[in-house]
Amino acid sequence: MALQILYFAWVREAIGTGQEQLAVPPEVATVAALISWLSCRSEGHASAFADPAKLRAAVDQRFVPLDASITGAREVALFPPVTGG
Amino acid sequence: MALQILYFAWVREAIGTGQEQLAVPPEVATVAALISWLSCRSEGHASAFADPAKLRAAVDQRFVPLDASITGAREVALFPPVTGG
Amino acid sequence: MIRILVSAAPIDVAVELAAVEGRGAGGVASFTGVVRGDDGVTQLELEHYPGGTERALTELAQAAARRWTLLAVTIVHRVGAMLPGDRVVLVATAARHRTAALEGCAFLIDQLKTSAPFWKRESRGADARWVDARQSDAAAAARWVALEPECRTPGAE
Amino acid sequence: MIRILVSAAPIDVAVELAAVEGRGAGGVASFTGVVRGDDGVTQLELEHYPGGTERALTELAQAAARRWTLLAVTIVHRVGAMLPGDRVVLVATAARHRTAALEGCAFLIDQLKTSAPFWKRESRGADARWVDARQSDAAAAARWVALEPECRTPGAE
Repeated sequence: MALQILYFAWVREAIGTGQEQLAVPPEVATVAALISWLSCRSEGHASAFADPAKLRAAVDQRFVPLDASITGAREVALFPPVTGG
Repeated sequence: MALQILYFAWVREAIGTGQEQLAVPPEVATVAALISWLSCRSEGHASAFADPAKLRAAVDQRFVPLDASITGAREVALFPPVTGG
Repeated sequence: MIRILVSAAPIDVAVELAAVEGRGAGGVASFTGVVRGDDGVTQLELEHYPGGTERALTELAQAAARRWTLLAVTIVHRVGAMLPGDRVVLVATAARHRTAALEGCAFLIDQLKTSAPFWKRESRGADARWVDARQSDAAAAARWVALEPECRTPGAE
Repeated sequence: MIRILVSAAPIDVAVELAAVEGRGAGGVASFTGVVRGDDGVTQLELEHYPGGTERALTELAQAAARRWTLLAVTIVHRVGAMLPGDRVVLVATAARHRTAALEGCAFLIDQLKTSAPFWKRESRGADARWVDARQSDAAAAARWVALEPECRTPGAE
């Protein structure tokens, strides 16, 4: 099943796009696993995801820790810590 | 020396005026003594000052406790606890 | 910059907040008190102590500006007759950072309730009565004393 | 009444506060965040997560409205390019009594800083960089968890 993956801020800039529709293998079951899997796609991905401690994530628009499951998710967003307000 | 005495809210209403200029004897040296002394002036004064616990005071525009001195003061205000804001 | 205004005119929040914002602040906090009509009040009258009021509010604003390093403090208090829905008071603070603005604003309205010479009279139809002071207001004002850093002397505050 | 708006348009504080006031409230608290230009910043850009932002802000407003029994919550956040002096965010709360409005407002801006998907990029002339998250913001958000009354269960909050 295709997963909608969104990138924001410097993650988006490093990857060069704000979103990708990807068929993610079922064994990629958590956000952290997704990040590892995505890192192999390009130098931009590898650069954006080099330090997972700097990354935050939302699954279907809800903030989650990186060990959260993505099974059944429609949309995963990966981004730096937020700085609004 | 004449002292300017101001009354506010229900104290003013009970006394029937918002201010009086009075020559206060020098032995009337504190706010509490002034209140006792003023109580003798009229039934309105007596009524307004019947329960000193319900009174607050300012000497020369500064809030003070009732045992504060009025020696040298130009203006004393007597009023209920404040209810602004 | 401290602005104190005690007036019978309606309070213009937009004008007041714009003036407070224009001081290079990162954050502006405000509190607006509004006349409630929910317990049958048809009119509210505010009496005050001319001269004494402005002095008390100025000293309060100066104390807040020192304690939180505020860039601007505005206190506008309406007096005279008001109707439910009318603004009674506006307190606004500006600071570089939000916590100073928010805390300074809360401090000012808590202190104003117990240390500025205003008196409210509520009318319900033909029946008018002076509002009693509330013990909860005294408690709210007192908590700021307890929160004051102990290492500060009053003079250095 | 909850109002959430994420928009590139300038924030009209007067209109927003008037709407919050008109709910029978006795007190309205607000916080406005303004772009500071004091450390050389010439432009600020705000990126956000369309859909995710509105969802996060709505849930935040609902949580505050429950916890403090607020009559109205408004959160307006600007996105896109801004200049020093421009308003970035407005949070406003209305309640019967002032403490609920003030605390709810402070809660909302503290939580928004750490739980709503916005990202700031500052420009100083030709040099643009993404702003780092601040540890002090995480601490400010966390203190509300510590302050939560222990007797309340999440469902009854």
